[in-house]
Amino acid sequence: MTVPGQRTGLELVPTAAEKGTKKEFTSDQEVRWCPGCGDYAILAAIQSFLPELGVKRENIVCISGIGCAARFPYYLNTYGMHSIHGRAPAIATGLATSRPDLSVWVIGGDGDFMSIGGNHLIHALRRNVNLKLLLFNNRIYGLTKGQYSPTSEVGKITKSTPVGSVDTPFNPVSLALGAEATFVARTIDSDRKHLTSVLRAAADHRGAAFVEILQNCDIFNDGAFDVLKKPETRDSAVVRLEHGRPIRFGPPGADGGGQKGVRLTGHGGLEVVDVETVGEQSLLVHDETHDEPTLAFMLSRLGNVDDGVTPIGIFRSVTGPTYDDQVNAQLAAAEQAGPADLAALLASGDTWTIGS
Amino acid sequence: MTVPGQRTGLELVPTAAEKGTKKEFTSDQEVRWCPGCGDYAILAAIQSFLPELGVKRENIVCISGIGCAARFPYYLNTYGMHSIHGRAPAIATGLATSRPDLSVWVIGGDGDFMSIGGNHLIHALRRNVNLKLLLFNNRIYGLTKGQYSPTSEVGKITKSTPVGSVDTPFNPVSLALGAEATFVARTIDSDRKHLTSVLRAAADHRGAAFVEILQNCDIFNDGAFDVLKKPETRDSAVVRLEHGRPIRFGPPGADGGGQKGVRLTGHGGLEVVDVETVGEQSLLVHDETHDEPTLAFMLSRLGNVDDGVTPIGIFRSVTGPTYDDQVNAQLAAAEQAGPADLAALLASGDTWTIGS
Amino acid sequence: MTKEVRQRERVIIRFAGDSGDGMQLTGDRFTSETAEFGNDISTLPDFPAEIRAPAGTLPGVSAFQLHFADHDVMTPGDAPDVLVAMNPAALKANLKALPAGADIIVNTDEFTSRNLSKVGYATNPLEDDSLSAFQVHAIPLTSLTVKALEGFAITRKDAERAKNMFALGLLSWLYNRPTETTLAFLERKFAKSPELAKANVTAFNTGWNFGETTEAFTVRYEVKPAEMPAGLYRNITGNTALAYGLIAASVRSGLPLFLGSYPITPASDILHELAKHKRFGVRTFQAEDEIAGVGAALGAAFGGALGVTTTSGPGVDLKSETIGLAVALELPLVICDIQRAGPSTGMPTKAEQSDLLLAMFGRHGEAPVPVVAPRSPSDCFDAAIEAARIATTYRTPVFLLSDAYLANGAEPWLVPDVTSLPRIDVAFATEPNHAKADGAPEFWPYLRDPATLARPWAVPGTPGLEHRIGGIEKADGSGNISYDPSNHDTMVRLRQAKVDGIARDIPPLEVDDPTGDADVLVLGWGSTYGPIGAATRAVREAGGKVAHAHLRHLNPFPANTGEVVRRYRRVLIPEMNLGQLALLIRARFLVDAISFTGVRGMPFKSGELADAIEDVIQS
Amino acid sequence: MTKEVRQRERVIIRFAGDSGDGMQLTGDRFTSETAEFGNDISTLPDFPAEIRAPAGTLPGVSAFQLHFADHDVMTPGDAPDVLVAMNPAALKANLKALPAGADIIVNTDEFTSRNLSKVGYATNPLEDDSLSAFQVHAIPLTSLTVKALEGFAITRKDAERAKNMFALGLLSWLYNRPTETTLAFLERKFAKSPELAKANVTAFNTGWNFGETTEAFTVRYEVKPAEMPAGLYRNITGNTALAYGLIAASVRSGLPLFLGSYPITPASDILHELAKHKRFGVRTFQAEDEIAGVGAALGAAFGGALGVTTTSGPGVDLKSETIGLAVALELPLVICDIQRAGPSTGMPTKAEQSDLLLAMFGRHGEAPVPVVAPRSPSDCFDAAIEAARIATTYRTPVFLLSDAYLANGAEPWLVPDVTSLPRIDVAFATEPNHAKADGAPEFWPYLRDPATLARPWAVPGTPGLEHRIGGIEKADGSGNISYDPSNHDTMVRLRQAKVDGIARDIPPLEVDDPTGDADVLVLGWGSTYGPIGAATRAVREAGGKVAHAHLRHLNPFPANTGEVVRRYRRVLIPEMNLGQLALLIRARFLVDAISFTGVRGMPFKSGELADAIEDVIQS
Ligand SMILES: Cc1ncc(C[n+]2csc(CCOP(=O)(O)OP(=O)(O)O)c2C)c(N)n1
Ligand SMILES: Cc1ncc(C[n+]2csc(CCOP(=O)(O)OP(=O)(O)O)c2C)c(N)n1
Ligand code: SF4
Ligand code: SF4
Ligand SMILES: [Mg+2]
Ligand SMILES: [Mg+2]
Repeated sequence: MTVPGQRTGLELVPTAAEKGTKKEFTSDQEVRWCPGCGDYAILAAIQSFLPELGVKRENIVCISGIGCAARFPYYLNTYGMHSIHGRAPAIATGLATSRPDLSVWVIGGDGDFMSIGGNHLIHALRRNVNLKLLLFNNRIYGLTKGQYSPTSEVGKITKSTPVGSVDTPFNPVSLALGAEATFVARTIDSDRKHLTSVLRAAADHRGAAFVEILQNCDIFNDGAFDVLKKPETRDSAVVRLEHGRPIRFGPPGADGGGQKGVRLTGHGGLEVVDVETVGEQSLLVHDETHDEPTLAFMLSRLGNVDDGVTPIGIFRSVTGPTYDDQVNAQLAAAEQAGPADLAALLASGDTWTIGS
Repeated sequence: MTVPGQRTGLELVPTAAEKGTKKEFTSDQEVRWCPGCGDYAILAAIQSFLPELGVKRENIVCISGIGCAARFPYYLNTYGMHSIHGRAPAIATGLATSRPDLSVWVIGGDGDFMSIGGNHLIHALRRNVNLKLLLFNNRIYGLTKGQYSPTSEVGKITKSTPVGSVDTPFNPVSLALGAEATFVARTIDSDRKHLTSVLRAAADHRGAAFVEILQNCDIFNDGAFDVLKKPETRDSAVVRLEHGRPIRFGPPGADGGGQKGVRLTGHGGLEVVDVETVGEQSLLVHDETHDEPTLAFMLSRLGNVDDGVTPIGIFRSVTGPTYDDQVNAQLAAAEQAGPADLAALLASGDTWTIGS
Repeated sequence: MTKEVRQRERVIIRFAGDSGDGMQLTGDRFTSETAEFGNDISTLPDFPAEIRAPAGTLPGVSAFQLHFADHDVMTPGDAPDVLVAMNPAALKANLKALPAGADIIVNTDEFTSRNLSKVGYATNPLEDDSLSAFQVHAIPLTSLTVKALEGFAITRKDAERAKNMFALGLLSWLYNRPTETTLAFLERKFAKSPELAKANVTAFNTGWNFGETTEAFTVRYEVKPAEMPAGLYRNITGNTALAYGLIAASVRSGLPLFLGSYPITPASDILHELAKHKRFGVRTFQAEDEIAGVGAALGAAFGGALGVTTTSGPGVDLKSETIGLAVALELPLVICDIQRAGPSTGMPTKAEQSDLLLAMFGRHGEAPVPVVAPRSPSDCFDAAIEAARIATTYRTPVFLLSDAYLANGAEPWLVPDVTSLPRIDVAFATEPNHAKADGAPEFWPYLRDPATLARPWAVPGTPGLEHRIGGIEKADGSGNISYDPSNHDTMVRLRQAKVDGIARDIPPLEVDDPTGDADVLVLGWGSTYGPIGAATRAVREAGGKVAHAHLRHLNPFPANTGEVVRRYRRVLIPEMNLGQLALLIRARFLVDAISFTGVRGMPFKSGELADAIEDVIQS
Repeated sequence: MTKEVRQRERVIIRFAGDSGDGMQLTGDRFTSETAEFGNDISTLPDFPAEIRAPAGTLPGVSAFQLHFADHDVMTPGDAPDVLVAMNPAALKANLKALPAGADIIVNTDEFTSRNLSKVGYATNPLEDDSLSAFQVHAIPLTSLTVKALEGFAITRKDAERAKNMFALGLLSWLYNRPTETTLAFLERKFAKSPELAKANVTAFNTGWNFGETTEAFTVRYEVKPAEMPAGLYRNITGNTALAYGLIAASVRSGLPLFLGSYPITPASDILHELAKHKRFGVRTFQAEDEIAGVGAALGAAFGGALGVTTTSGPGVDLKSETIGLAVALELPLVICDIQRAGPSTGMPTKAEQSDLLLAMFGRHGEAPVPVVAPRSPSDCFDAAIEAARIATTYRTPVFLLSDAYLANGAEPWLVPDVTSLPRIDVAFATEPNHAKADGAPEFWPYLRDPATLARPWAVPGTPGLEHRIGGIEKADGSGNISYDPSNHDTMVRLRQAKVDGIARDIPPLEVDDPTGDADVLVLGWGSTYGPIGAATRAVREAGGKVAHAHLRHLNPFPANTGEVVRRYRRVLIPEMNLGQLALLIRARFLVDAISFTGVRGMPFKSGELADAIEDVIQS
């Protein structure tokens, strides 16, 4: 949601004479993901979506950590850095803060962002740095050949957990909301249209935009999101959040909308109800612009892949001051206040002269 | 909240023949905090509270990072480790997982836990390791002589932010809830009774118990919590959460309870209301045992010191499997399954014999 | 037809194909047949860096090299005598490694124009004369296999997959290998689907018979069994041996093993292996990052466990601060660094020895840490036990420096008798060790054992020994915080003296100098042992004289090291780095040691080392 | 009464009191009076480790030492001639530092039995004969001040606080200092409350007059002005000079300064200082930890900023992995390590030189980084500019190794003419630098400048130069990912050659050897410059011959270093560590350099160094 008069995410990024093409945004590097990896779909979507932003290609930077997902920058014909595991959000913070004329995209896997890089992620969100942070969540460590990750379901059998993992996973959306994130969304690798719309909103958002992309790892966690993709299950599993619209899902009912709906309970929770029985008017109307993240947080707890019901879309999108804008405003103010005179600085404080 | 039949936090810790004394729990080290530091009050409270637990003193371990708060272990006559900045939760995880017979307390400041140690904290909470994590939140870096911290209010003027800080602080309670914490509470250094009751509940809780203690730094952030302490303001500022009781605060009304109350709004939020007008029955009744953290999260957003209204008490206390218990259960199961025969292990796989 | 049989002392075979072609398995199988037969062996897999690079591409090539002989083998071999290439990519990727005259067995079915162009072959190398220097055996492996499996109730895909068994059968015939282990293995592997088992066995036999009957092969080779000490053998990789060594150390010390680790290539397999052995009381903690991994291990050590962390270079960087804490706390901790090619992400699957100085100096302040290095895959077992022994005896973190080559390389291992393993005696403190002024007993956590300078290890749960330790400088003895200048000076020197003193407790550096009158010493450490050994052997066979000494302990050095290096006219130090051991030896002993360095992510070829040695001998 | 006036060449005064007694301020004031007067000066504060240890305790003592003379001063001095002790703790904490015959000025008002027992004085040292070796001036400073301020409209507390001004007045009289600066300062400081200003001025004057009139002082001292180059001077600490140097480098290079940092003693003040200078376009980012601090600086560098990170030992440990990335990315980055006593938390407020080998080798893989070190507080300014020059010219991370002693120590600084500062020319890439096979222009991010071997710096926003960089090994030139073995070998050696090549671009090592025929060389680096300089001076005054060379560049060494160290019969290397530079010199040049080490958290005393030098000369 961009508020009139409010700066948008790309406001200070120079616009291109004419929109580029997908081809122009595709680098000459051979793509090295496993055949069938969900990353291909995301790459294709982003390569065609970026030109639409209409900003100069040379002012787009893509920064990643390490992992399969993190190979992403090599395949985009923009400026890019494939850095080290977990540190991309920190590196990007320095770049974005010192270069307001850039559109900075940060990409990482669930190990990169949620495990080793968790602290940098939550601090980037808290500061509301103008970054687009895309989490490719395949719920597994791909590049290191299949250990469980902080988003893997309990009981996961992997090389490092031969009798099953025992720790509760993070819900990335809940964690981001708990970390004061101003823009939080979830989408799916295979849903090109939804993915693109969410990314467009993220690009428009001024500040840190966190997008969890559910991504299939063909080799080590294949089918992790099938329930959201299979025709027979997806309707009752995927809850599409749309701003201003009552939250409905499930197979279409008489009125064409989903048969199931989401409603507030009397004790601070949500419940799934049958729309025909309760009537659409009693359903919760999604509002991504709430100043407080409480409603968004509730929605993040509605369910996840493991129990089927999985909300996707924009949970929260509120405008607030960004770290980089304010830092640069402080600089501008100081520069206003008076000229930067190096000689004067060096000679400041108590001085004395030794005559010759 | 401990559920009957459920293990309590201290279940596997050997009990002492007779309760110790505060004196026995006080080490011979000279306390080195500034005169008037809030840490003294916390220390005194804990030194007298620990003996009440009735477990053997030698089975209590206190682990801290670095900071003024982190000096804590030196002053307790238990086992202790003053480790390095931010890492105490990780170190404690290793100790607690391998030694279920210990009661492990982890202590750190807002820099230690929320800045450099943020990732270890949220992962310890997510895993639900049987640790008691006490955050001494003075909203400043004390030991390094007064820089702002991730819990400092926006606009804070410090040595490192001469024209004011620009980043949104964390709300430690919200962050912990977003990180799947099973026990989350807040209390105040100066309220000995409340502090002690919260710590007792934390000790009883099996799993990770996160307690934010609002602590005054006399030297670099004096008075940060005065609004919660000054007789003229505290009644309308402090919201005491008590399980099963309607949430009321403010100066006592006709019925002796606080004049103000907290109520659910129709759109997933909370509002402060006048109890006489709306009637107590319409108030939100606090329930720390909700399986979902949604209600606790809402309460964490009710307000904070900066806008006066500050909920204290136990936001959430639910029982769930702990990391350490499950790891040890897997070991026990494996040991059941058969003897550990080193010779057999070494000779496993394809072997062949070279005759002599 | 009966074929000529030629004798060979040694043979090097490289199986190469697409990641999907099962070359690693084929290599493993041939290895156990060969082990069964009684040859000595050394093997090395060569995985692609990508998980699954697109099929048929160069990055997708997966290879496995095996060296077997009628005498003891020291390396997987320099150049293959035989290359099995399952597709054009495998041929192209490995051709430059082949010496003239080598045999090449190619699967012609894969040499389609599409596959050829994928790897940039303008023309088919099997048809132009680009392979004229080699003995090419062009065989339609896939179609022959599929044909042989007609009538089996299996999918076409499964039939094609069996082509690696056909190739294995052919090679087994060529070198006259015993086939029982493979047939047994196939029954085990496909126990769930007998049809597949039958099919693969058939493919294997067809391959064998193909060799027997085809004109393509006129000779068979025989490699006599090697003389090896009697006993029970198994093949073992460095990472497995290292994991077993840690378990053995836990058993022998009675300390429960706690591994705090974060996955990283090429160390992850140690975590995977240890995670399987819960019945030994092994706890494996997959941490959120390397800092938490080593932190948790240190916390467990405080509680009386054998604390271990496993990682590779990037992880060591991150663990530095915690290792420094361990130095100050003087608690046992084993840090296993499976070195890979750096700097930064570098080449994660490739080997290097470039973390030695990091292990020595990679912490702020004066923070000495003992360093131990294995010399071969199976030696990782003994090195791990030694690292644990030093750590627990001296209450100190210890570095164990393996590398990607040792980690994935394998060799036959004479399974040791458990009772013969070193026993590690760790006595926890149970009593106060000091008296207050008023005579009351108290516990001083930094009152040292005069012999080892180790401090007492009092674990939580021990009544009366409650104490606090931390990273701030401590008063000698009492362990209380102390900012006293001379106490700090004392403590810094005590910590150094403790580590230096370990030299009294380790065997002297042995020199291998058969003639006893060599005047050139080759000094090595770690995984260069095999290549150096093979090189010195070659030099000696050519009549040259050269001595070889190999350091297991890099810090401290064995007590006689200075005496050894000064004894020779020239000291040559080959390293897979830019001369890190050389720097230490030169600084310590002022000997003008010559560095021979190669930083190519792979072991030295014994040939290049032999040349280097010859040069020094001539110099 | 008129008093005898004695001439002195040099005087060392130490002001000591409770943290609350304002000793730092008193010292600062006396320093500027003395600077104003024209003496040369060196000062060193000694803060307590605790923020505010309980009043009157030993840990609560705060001191400030000042050395001034009629000639150039090299250190804050070994032993004070005068100790001002505001309470028993201050007396007890500093007594052992005093030579026999020293003057002690004590505030008798604080010598209550309670205060005495607090620090374990059984009897009052002013009454027993334990101070008989000194000239004790027992003065009731507090009561005299309070009495003098009767009638002022200020609180009793404020009156008592003014006792430090009384003491300052007394000392100013004793050494005949000009008082204008202090009086002006007091007016400024208390501008808001004139009454307090008057009171403090009165206290100061009363102290002065007290000296004039009391019997307690029979002599005054005079220290003539020193010969110093003409010009404008100011007093400056190492941390301030370092911050100014970074700003100057930013101005001279035209690159905006970006500091990514996390607070840590003793480096925090650089962050605090830089945060003040936003008008210079300086961005200071207080990160969540050290890794984020250096990461953000590297990110900013990718964007074309002068990326800097400031920290101390524990922070360097954590930054290691990111510094290794910077080595692979070949981007400019300045890492300022304000060394403190380690290992681990160690003694955070104390100085040490024990991070040299960490800076050299503290990263996995072969990851060479240039290292630069300042020799005095004001030299931090020039060293910072030099570090930035190397970083930007060679596109490499650079270590700047200061320490706690330089950071907080201060000395007069001849303010440089801005136009005389080195100018740093950084040319960003703007055009493609290579042609594709088809002749189309393209940009190769790793095509090096043949002279410097630096790669082009193309910042985002530059059309046509879009490129990707990363930590995986890159193909020489194109910068594409490459796992080619020999390319890796080439790149490893290229990165090393680039750093080694800097030796061509730095001044030769200068030797200070007045007589030109010394046969002993003292080689130092960093903050030992002052003590070594003072020691060699003492040795020479005693008729000994000794040469002194001091390294600003530790990696690479100046081209003539080997020639220099080989020129002398003996080379002595004093270091505040266990011999880290010595190890590098011995390894590189095979010279049997002798280490003289002290690890006490404080600078060497020139006396102990002089003795050590004498021993070597005799040897
Ligand atoms: C400091 C460090 N630790 C560990 C590794 C090894 N490593 C590389 S990627 C990765 C995790 C990969 O999982 P994820 O981030 O989810 O990305 P994916 O491969 O699944 O896309 C790990 C542990 C590393 N490269 N650097
Ligand atoms: C790795 C590392 N970085 C930085 C420091 C310096 N340091 C010590 S404590 C601290 C923060 C203190 O603040 P907090 O954690 O809130 O504790 P407090 O002193 O306020 O109780 C910092 C930055 C350190 N000791 N180690
Ligand atoms: S391992 Fe999984 S995530 Fe990685 S490239 Fe292959 S399919 Fe994709
Ligand atoms: S600085 Fe603040 S937090 Fe630290 S001891 Fe002093 S008052 Fe307490
Ligand atoms: Mg993943
Ligand atoms: Mg704090």
